[in-house]
Amino acid sequence: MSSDSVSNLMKGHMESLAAEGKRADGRGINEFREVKIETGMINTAEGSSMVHLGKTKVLCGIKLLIGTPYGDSPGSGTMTTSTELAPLADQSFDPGPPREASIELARVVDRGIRESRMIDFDALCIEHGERVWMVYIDLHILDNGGNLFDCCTLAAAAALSNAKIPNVQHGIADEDVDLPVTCWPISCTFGRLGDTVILDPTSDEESVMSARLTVAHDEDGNIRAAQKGMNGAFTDAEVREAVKTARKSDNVLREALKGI
Amino acid sequence: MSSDSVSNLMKGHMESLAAEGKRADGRGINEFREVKIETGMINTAEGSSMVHLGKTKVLCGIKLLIGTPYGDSPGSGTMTTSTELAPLADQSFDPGPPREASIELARVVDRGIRESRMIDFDALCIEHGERVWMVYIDLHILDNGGNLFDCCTLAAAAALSNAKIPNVQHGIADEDVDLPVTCWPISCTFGRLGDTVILDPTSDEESVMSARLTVAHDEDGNIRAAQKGMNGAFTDAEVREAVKTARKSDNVLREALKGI
Amino acid sequence: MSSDSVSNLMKGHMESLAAEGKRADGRGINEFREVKIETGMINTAEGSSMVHLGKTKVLCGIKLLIGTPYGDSPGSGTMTTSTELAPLADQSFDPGPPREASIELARVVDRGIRESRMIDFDALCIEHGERVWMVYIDLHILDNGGNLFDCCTLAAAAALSNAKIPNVQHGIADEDVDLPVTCWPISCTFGRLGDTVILDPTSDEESVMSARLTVAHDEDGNIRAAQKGMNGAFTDAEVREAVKTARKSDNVLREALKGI
Amino acid sequence: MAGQTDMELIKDGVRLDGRKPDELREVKITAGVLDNADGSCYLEWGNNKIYAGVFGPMECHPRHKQKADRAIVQARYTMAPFSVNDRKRPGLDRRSSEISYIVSQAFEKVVMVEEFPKASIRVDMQVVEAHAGTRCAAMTAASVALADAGIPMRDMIPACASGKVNDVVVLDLNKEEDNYGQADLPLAIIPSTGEVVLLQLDGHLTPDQFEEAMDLATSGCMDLYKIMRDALDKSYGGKK
Amino acid sequence: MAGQTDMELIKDGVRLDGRKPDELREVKITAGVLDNADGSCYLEWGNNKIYAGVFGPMECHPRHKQKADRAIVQARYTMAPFSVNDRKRPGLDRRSSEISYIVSQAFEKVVMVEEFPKASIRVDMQVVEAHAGTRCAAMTAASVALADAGIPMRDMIPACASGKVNDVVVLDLNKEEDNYGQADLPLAIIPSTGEVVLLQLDGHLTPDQFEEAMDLATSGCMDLYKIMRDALDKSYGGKK
Amino acid sequence: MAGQTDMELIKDGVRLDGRKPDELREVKITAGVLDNADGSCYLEWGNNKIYAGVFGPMECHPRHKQKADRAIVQARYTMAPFSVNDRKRPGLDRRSSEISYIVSQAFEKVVMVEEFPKASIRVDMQVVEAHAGTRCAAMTAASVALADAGIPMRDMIPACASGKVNDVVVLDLNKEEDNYGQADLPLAIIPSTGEVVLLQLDGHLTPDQFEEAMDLATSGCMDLYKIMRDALDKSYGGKK
Repeated sequence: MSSDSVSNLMKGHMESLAAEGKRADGRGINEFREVKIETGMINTAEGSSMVHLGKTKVLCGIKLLIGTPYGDSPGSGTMTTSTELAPLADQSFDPGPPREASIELARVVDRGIRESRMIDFDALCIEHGERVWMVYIDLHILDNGGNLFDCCTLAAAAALSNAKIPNVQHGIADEDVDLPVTCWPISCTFGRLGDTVILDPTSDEESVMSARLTVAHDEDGNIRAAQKGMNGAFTDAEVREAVKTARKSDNVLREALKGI
Repeated sequence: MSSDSVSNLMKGHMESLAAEGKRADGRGINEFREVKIETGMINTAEGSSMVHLGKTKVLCGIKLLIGTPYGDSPGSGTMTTSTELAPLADQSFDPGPPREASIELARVVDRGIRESRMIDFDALCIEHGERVWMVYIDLHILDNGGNLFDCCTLAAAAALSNAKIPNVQHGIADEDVDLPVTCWPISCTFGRLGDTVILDPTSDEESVMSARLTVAHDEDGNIRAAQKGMNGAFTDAEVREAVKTARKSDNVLREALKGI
Repeated sequence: MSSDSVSNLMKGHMESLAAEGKRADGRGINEFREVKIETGMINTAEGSSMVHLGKTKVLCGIKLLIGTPYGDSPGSGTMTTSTELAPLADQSFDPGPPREASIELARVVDRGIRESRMIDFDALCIEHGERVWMVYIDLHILDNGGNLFDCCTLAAAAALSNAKIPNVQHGIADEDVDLPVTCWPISCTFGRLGDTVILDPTSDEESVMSARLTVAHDEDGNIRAAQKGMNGAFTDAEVREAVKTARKSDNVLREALKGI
Repeated sequence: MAGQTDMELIKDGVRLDGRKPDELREVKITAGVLDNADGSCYLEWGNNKIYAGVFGPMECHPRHKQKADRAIVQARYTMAPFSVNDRKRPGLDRRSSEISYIVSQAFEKVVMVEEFPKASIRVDMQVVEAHAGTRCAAMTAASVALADAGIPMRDMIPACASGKVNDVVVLDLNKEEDNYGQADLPLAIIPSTGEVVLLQLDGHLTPDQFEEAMDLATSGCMDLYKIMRDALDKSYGGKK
Repeated sequence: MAGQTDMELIKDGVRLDGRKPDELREVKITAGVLDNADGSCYLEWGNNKIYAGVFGPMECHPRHKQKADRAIVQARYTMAPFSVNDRKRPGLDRRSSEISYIVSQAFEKVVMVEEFPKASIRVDMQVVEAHAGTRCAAMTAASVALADAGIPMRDMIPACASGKVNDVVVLDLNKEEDNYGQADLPLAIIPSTGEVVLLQLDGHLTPDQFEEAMDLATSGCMDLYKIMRDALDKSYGGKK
Repeated sequence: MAGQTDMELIKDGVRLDGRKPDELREVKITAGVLDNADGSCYLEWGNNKIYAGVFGPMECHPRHKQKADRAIVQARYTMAPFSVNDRKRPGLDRRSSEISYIVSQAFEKVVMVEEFPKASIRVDMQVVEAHAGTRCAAMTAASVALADAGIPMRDMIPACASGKVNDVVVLDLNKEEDNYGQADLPLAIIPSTGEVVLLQLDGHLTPDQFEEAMDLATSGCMDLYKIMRDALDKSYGGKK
């Protein structure tokens, strides 16, 4: 039987399950997999975290370097996000230049942090127009079990919450202080399986779903970011419903983040 | 019938026509297609032009930025020319890194402007050794109907003639002034069809011609640049004759340029 | 007969010869090919050499430029080594980005010079933290007859010994002086042909040998660098024996270097 | 999306450029402006200026991207170096790559890709002047170019953003609103079914504001859809 | 390998980190830590932290690298940007390329490549925290991951460096010793035959010191080999 | 081509390096200097120093460049980093790419490409010391290397520039003349037919000066042609 036929069989099976509100791993359609967050394991990083979301594992390291600000924002620090889809994480990952899917992932995670103004960039100014802290968020995906969007966003939040500004090492101040964080955007990603919308898809579910919707809220229930992906569609009603579901469902991730 | 055979038939037909002094579009062998020049359509550019040469359409934008001069010419502005063969301009254009033909085009247009000293680079110095104007000439090819060399050179000349130095915006002086232009090099490109040399080849003619010769003169009839291309040859007499023809034939382009 | 079979025949023949202590070109197993060193042929370089090792020919040029030191060594000059496997040197050399084998070659030559501290980098400081001499060692391989490692190392040593610091041209001092060299590391490369270890393999021998070992000593008989390559192995005893052999065999190269 | 500005972007229900909150900038669309492309479009949307061109269905390169049972859409969004105040370096940056990718996927939903196995449909969008909202403008131009090329489609895709400035939900952000506003929500829909094929959001919206922004962007898409059809009618009329 | 330092790196036979000259840093190895990889390993060696993952045997890409009569090993060594004090730019630099290349070749000696014509065995080594000796640590982790993946091998390859500090030959340089020491000699051997599959050397060693350094590195490899086998036993035990 | 200099480059009909206006710099050509290449040449032209090597006809890579009915010529012109006073970055820059491209095309006119369908003839030109006029010198060296390789050709292609300094038309510009002169016209011809296969021009020439420059460059090419044939005769002689 060709791999296409296998894939079609799996697709049919998963869609039927979803239509009955069930999933292959026993979860409900709006339920997250088990989440586990550890922090501070990388001594060479200013902040670090390892997040397990089901079988997905992402290691995040934060580096804080001193640099010059951009000309159009002389009083603000800068931020760079990159995602490394390590070849050991997935058989299909090619080593080499980032592909479009990887660029989309990095940009969605980056925007979720940047545009929500999670980091107080103005507090990262050392000397106006001259020296600012540059925040590098490097996401190292070690095991791709699906839903990299939410796992990466969570890992970045956890590592940022763990990060210290290395004032002492650079002779800026007498003590290292926490990186200034203003809000906690948490993303929830949905997939469309047939006519059902499910939360937190596994990699098996991702391989047969037709559309993806990622929605991030802050701790006050305001929406901070969204991204629809893949070549299927959602109805207007599905989009609005997913946003409401996200507002309720992100609690489990939010609690895990508070627990660290 | 294979596309090679079609191409051979077309080649034979066009060569026969040319031998009789005729062309597929009814022009004489030393006649330019209709030329149309518009300027100033791009508000984000310091200068801009759109040139139609038959079906060929090229949009040129000039940007003027402040930078540091090269060490070996501390009192001169700089210039960079790039050509973008937009994928929408030609089915055969691959998106991706510039190919050799595109590099040749950009370099011939660049040299035609640079080596003729069309722009008075010394007048682009703001502060000796410290700050100069950097001129960026970006040629956007929107429709490739043949003879990109002449259309691009003309578009660059038109956009340069339309460009203003943005003194006010950068606090350099109280008013914006015209970019200083010293001469008007205009190029004429010839193709060899069988044993006949024709002016301003269309893309159909380019696909069957064996050699290309581009010659640029200034308004005083002095030759400023030349480039022979493709894997055919010209006789010595053909080269000298083409240069003379160019001197006469560039008037139609020169008039169009003056008319803007 | 397939090229694999030819190659297998050649392999068998060469291994049998080697087992008897003989080689296709009549040399003994621990004998270098004829070496010839010329220097100073490139006037645009601060130092230059051409080394012939059998049929292998390498041209090396040294450029000395003024630049800023690295932040972690403000009082030291810098060094960059690059190898160019010119397409004319070998039918199998692809033009294009450096392949892994070429990177290994450049890095082994570079380390042999850098880590042995052959060049006195501290003497290349012009102004502490501000200006230092940057040494560029460019190795141009013109003919690949095998054993590029030793030929490149020797060419670099010869060109460095020939190099003058261009003080006068840059207004640093009243006269140009020799580049300060502290020791003379010379490398000897061995190949494993069947169960025999041979010195200075030709390109034919390289194509059938299973492992490579490069060992560099200084003039006092101290080992300065080593690199094992290829997907075969050496016994511990072979490694130790090769190191001893290298110490004796590098004399012929050392004499050639002194003779320039 | 600075989100924290004192700048007054809307006053007494009137925006800096004179528009009401639910008003689009002026949109002018001309189909069939290029000779070589199988279909093309020139679009002005406020001061945005965009060319779109379509080739195909044609053989898909590189081969390993071919799909055995359908065509793929290879959309490419680029900005000319002179399209912004600071010169943009030529070539595909990460932002352009992401837009190209999500636009390609949105079009695969409406183009009848199953009719052309192994083929590619190439859609090129060239932004030659940019003043906020170029991804929506480029998608809109691309839809018209696809229709002009006669590529079989279920529908065209109008694309339009809503957003928030000074706590007011507004349609179609201009450049100042994009720079100093509080949220931006680009949306592309299939008018005949109401399905959402592209949705992005940055900034800050309360639950109610999100509902309002969705309503507004959807209604903007429907207005735009009429302008797109008029442009095609005019083009077909002109060709007769 | 500054080679000319006044820094006292060893005093009365005790090194800065309290080790004796012939002592390894602590090595902790866990096999089977990743789900997707066919085999995997997490290794801590002093403060070095490394993940290794193996896929294969699988079809070899790109095709022109295929060998008609055997598999190839495609090893890839990379350092995470946050693995060092100054942030490292992501991607394969020249140092990583060289290490990847020589490690690939070393494994082709022990993996039964002749059993899998045209195939590729992919070995990925991710250094997530680096404190000297990462190439040996990465190779060691890769051996365990290959065994965990059930790839047929003649043997595993322990890899360990010896070196010289303050004129004393020592085993397994730490970061200070690597920065200010006089020589570094990474070695990888096949324990069952004693064959050398990887050997590099930078610095300055007298003939006698070279012999001593070879002895020390070899003995370090044998100590390491035991830790590797214990980790695999524990992993197999755990799986039962 | 500064074109506006007060520098006296020619005085009483004598140039800075002592040459008359119509005089070539000294040219020394040696064929067959490399072992691996099928044909090779070392050329000194004034202080210019160039190696050329030829391989082929051989299978054409990459495949999509193959021509069904003829061979292609893949010429590659590069300058060594140490060939100029300021170090040149290694690799193909835009200038080298253009020269490689037009030189490839020029040789396709004279090599009997129709005899070798689908094949490639690789021509590599390495400039190891540069003092103006290197593209002509490299082409000349390549012609000799092609002949040395026994590649069937209609003729060799001598290449030589004329130019203008202090309003005087001169042959074969040296470095100062190239930097401070008024025009440069590199020309390559087929001696047996007089056809022009390469022509470039930068600078400023009146109509009469252009005619004179063409005459002078052509005559320079013919002088050079004799030197090329002598070098080959000597090489064949030496091989006997």
